[in-house]
Amino acid sequence: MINLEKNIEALLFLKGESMTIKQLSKILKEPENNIESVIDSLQNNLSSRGIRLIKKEDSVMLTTSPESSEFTKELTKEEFDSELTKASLETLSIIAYKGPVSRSQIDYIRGVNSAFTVRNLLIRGLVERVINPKDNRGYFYKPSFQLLQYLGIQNIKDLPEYGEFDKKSEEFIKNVKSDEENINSNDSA
Amino acid sequence: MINLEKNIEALLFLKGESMTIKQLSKILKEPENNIESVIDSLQNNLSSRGIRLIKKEDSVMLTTSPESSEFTKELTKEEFDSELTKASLETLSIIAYKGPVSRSQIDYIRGVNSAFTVRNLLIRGLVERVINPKDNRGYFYKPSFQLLQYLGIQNIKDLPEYGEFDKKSEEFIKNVKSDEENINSNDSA
Amino acid sequence: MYSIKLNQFEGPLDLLLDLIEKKKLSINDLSLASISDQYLEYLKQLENFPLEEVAGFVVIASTLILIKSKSLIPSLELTEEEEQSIGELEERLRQYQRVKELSLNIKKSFGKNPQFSRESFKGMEMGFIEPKKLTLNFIVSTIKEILNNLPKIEKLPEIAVKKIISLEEKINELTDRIKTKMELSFAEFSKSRNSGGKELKVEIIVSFLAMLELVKRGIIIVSQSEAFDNIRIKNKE
Repeated sequence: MINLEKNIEALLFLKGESMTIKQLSKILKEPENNIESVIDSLQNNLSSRGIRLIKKEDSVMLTTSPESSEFTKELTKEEFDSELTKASLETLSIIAYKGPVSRSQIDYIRGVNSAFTVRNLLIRGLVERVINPKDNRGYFYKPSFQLLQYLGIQNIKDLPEYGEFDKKSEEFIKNVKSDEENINSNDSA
Repeated sequence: MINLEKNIEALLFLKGESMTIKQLSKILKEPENNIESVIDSLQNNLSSRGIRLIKKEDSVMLTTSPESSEFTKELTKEEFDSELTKASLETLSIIAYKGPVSRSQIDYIRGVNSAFTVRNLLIRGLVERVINPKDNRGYFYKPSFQLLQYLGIQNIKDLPEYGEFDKKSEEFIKNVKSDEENINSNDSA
Repeated sequence: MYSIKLNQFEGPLDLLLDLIEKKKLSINDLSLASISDQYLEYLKQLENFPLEEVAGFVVIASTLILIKSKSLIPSLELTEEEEQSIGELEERLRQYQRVKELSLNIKKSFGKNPQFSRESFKGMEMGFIEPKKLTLNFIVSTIKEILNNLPKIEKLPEIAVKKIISLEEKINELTDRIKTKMELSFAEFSKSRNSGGKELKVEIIVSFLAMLELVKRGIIIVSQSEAFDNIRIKNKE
């Protein structure tokens, strides 16, 4: 497999959604007709695999093969029928109490990385993400309207321990960050 | 490519995160040892493509290939932090080459308290912790999928010089005195 | 003269290893004896270090003093435990050196050519999936649990303090033993005046006492936490 084909496969895998020939051409710095011919080759190479390339006009994307649908459906069902894990419950509670809150704040409070957990809550529609107004590369997470309705919460601030949690978690995040800065300045010495 | 291999590829593509052999076995209704051997074949088949299969203990996951990183880096919205302080690098190396290890073992090797550094690596998702089976107040730390992803390797054994910590020191560290273990019970990381 | 920058080191092992490597020495009792003065010199700057770090530095200082005393006064007999602590220090240094070598592999590839994962169930719009068995009470109790589990500021592990207390005893005992040996050695020395060793031995005493002073400083820091007032050392001179 030539490099260009590998790179296209990698980009489509990561993107998940469809990409146009033009977008690919721009990222890969290759003329569009090269991209197009390599896409035909990739489509061909994938035709007997679990991942397929589908093409519609000048857009392409990767999907699972239709022959595997029995199992992909089963996986989807299992994923979403299951109860929330302890990690999800913790993350959801933090977002409910502190939202809008950034991923790194959630990570600090939990002490572990929450990337997958937050993603899981997003697809379940329990939380939603909004662009951080101060930094448009980052996101903030907040409870979805449906979640609040489902739990019967009128106003987050009326929740028990609301003030306590807000105060302590803020203090904690502040401390961790200043420790971190100290350590970093020592390390660069 | 046999059907089982295609189906595994499709499931891993959809799931995005890692899956255990056990989960795959359950959904695909195939014995675990069949799954395992097909996974080896899939890892092999993908080794020259834009998508890779990475493996950690009994879990597997699909990722983009390291060779495509010039372009995938551009596409990803993930915060990508490749900075490591001296303390982080040392601690991460101990966990990568010797994990699973306890906090007291890390402290003993480094000669300093590593609570803060370990916590920081956990938050960044570069290491993960599991309950120490012999002592459920303590934790063991080990490499995460995220670490393999950052290093661009498919198995932790692909690290240069992996497993070359000589046996003698291996035992030496295991025999860390019991008072060192007591420090660990103060570990709140 | 090799100069040391404060706060440059992660800990006592890091400092020791650096001193050894700068002199291109291998790890053994001879090289440890030869860098012990520089190590103790560094300890003088430790006053502003967090208590727990001081403990670590001082504990290793005691082993270095043993090594140096033994190298200067070969007739000084070490207990089995002392021999062990010397062997252990050498082994720890080798371990640590190995970790540093291996860490270069990590440093070289970390973040250079990363492999990215796909977002889970990317592109699937599920809408709102009712979270089974989830109630408001559940969320409130989870928040309480999280609050309780926020890491407290780390207290000085008792074990480190215990080590300093036993260190104090050990130093006192060692002082007595060395003083006896010293007298003996001086007696021997006076018989062979032209050996050129006199200055060296005076230096031993001076550096040993200077070192004791440093150790005391470590202990004095400990005694500031009220529970340990009773271990404050009185001047024995």
